[in-house]
Amino acid sequence: MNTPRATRRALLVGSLLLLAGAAQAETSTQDAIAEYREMFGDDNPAELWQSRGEALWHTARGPKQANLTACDLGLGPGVIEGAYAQLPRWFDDTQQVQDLETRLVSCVTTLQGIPREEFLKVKFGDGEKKSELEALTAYVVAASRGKPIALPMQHPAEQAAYALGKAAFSYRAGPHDFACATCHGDAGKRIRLQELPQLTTAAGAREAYTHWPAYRISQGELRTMEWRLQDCFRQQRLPQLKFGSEVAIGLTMFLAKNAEGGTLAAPGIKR
Amino acid sequence: MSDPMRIRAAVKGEKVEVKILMSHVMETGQRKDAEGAVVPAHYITKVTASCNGRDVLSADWGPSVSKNPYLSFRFKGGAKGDKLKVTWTDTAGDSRSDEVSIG
Amino acid sequence: MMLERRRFLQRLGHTGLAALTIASGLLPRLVRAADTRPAFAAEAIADALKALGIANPTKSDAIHFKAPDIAENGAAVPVEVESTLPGTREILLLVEKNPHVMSASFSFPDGTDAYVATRVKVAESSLIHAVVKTDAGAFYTDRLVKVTLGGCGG
Amino acid sequence: MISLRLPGVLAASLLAVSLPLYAAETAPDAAAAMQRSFEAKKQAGMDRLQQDEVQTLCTRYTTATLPAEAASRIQQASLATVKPPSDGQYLGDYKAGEKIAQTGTGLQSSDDPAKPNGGNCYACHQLASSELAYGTLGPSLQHYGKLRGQSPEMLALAWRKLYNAQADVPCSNMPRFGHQKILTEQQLKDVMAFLFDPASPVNQ
Repeated sequence: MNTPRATRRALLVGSLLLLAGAAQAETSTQDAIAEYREMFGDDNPAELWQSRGEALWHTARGPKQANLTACDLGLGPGVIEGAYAQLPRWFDDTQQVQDLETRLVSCVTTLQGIPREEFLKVKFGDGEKKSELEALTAYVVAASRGKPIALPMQHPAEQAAYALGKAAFSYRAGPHDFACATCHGDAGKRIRLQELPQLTTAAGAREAYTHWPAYRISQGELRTMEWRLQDCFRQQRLPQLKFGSEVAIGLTMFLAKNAEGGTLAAPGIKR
Repeated sequence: MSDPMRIRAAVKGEKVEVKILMSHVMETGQRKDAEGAVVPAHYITKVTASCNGRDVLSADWGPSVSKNPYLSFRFKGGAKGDKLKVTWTDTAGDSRSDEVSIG
Repeated sequence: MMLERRRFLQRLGHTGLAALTIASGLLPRLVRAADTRPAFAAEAIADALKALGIANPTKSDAIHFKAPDIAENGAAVPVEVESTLPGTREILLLVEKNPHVMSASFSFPDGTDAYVATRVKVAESSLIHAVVKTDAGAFYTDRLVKVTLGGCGG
Repeated sequence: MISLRLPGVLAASLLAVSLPLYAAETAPDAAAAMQRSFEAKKQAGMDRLQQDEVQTLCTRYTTATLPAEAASRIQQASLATVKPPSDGQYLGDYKAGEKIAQTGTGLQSSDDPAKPNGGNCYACHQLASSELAYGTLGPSLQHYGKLRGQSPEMLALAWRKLYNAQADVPCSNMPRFGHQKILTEQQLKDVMAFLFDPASPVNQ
């Protein structure tokens, strides 16, 4: 009866021979997918969300009949250029660390008087049911295109959010024992043909984070970071991540900090 | 009220190059929404384009043109400042026209 | 490399990829969209062409047809067609494996190039046909596009 | 179960990280923050956030950094959970096994609890050569049966890997398909057949 160690060594040799053949087929698949992505050029339907967001930003609405040009995203009232590159951050008026989406909700509720539930009734769009949050996010994010990510990270609450994000990133739970790290913890991995950026390194985090929010071809919708995290936890078989919760903002802080220095290129276009 | 199209039309050599993005759900009638209800068919069936009133393209579409459709074509005889008008009509009888001046 | 690529392409055409994208329910054949235009109601290429008064088009390589070998998602497959055949009036796009094969037809008045680029839905790995109507009859070419089930399969 | 007395802080403490540490960084009570940040949705209840010992330890450590003493404890405890097939038959129907490997749904809040769970094997592994859309998180299992044959040791090893991979590799990323009741015994047998049956596409 050969020892398990010997059997394993035999298997290793066997599978290595096969890997050579598989590797060659693999690169032709990845090249073909790169070719497919290339064919979209810069005609990204996300622009339709950007123009809808721009109209919303400048339109007086709500009980207070105000537009959003006084909304302070961290760089002063109405300043959107480069604002996304410095989020999430601490805000004195709300006494919270906020990401872009929760900050937009604060502006809509305080400046326009629109109740939070009403504004978030359609958080994530689905065909005819359009999301104002997604449109406003697309508009603001596009104004940081080409800007380097640079988080203030001065306030203790910002650092605590980073720490929570880092801890949540490797929190294994649920029937499959999944954590974010299970799929995003190593380099060069993929699920099916879907390449997985290693989000714990600067290179991996930059590659991913700088292209979100993004137009998702598979759904024909522009999706934000809050949607991205919520949908990832759904696939991890966990309960639903609450919009604007500590873990949502903490994870976004963790990813943004890891991606620091990367140049924003959002809204991107993704599968 | 539907969202405006994004139309880029620019003179390239002696032709005008047009690139259009339209905001439309292009529902096939075979998809189910998040709650599991079948979403009825609703898609663009006709697209026309004219330059200063002269027809330059017409198209008939089915439900398998992708959501938020993209369309690009080229024509001769257009000049900077001419008006390019694009119109779509869909199965719900909605219609939309947008016009840009050629760059 | 060519032999490997051809075998790779053949094997893909009708095996794992086809079956799994139907399973994903991208375009189930259950519900029929009631399009009254005969060509758009057709479920086979021959019927669609007959409805348009086109009898068996001749294959031609004077039609440049750019389409991806593999589409990461069948919801949007970029396609670009240019006909160098003289007197081209129309270009038609048909996707063989879609529940309704006819995707779109484009007609070009004098002065407009016989060129079009758009994006079409491809339900499962399928041949896409580009048919060209000219004053001297109908011609066509086709491309095989593999649709993969992207994402985490969930 | 593992009789592990964990130090007071249930949450993950911070490991030595390649990224600069921040002075004010404190070890957050991640489990409490997780509770506050999620809400039940359909079949995905809040109970799913409760960590067992394996999840708690494997949140704090990886296979590589897990202290040897904790590793052997996880291994023994996990080995004890492995139930061999009740009728002694390891191999089921490879065609059903292939469907399980191809199906990525099951146990998500968006899934119908009445439908059988998928195994989503292709998400992480290469299996049949004819399937190009395979993942690389796990090792390639191409020609799995052809290479290994069907000795009792081989069948037991593969069954253990499927039932509770922690019995072989503590803090493995492989889900515990049997122990966590993701797949039924019959489904496990069908996946085993997909791996071992000479007629299975995996072995072509």
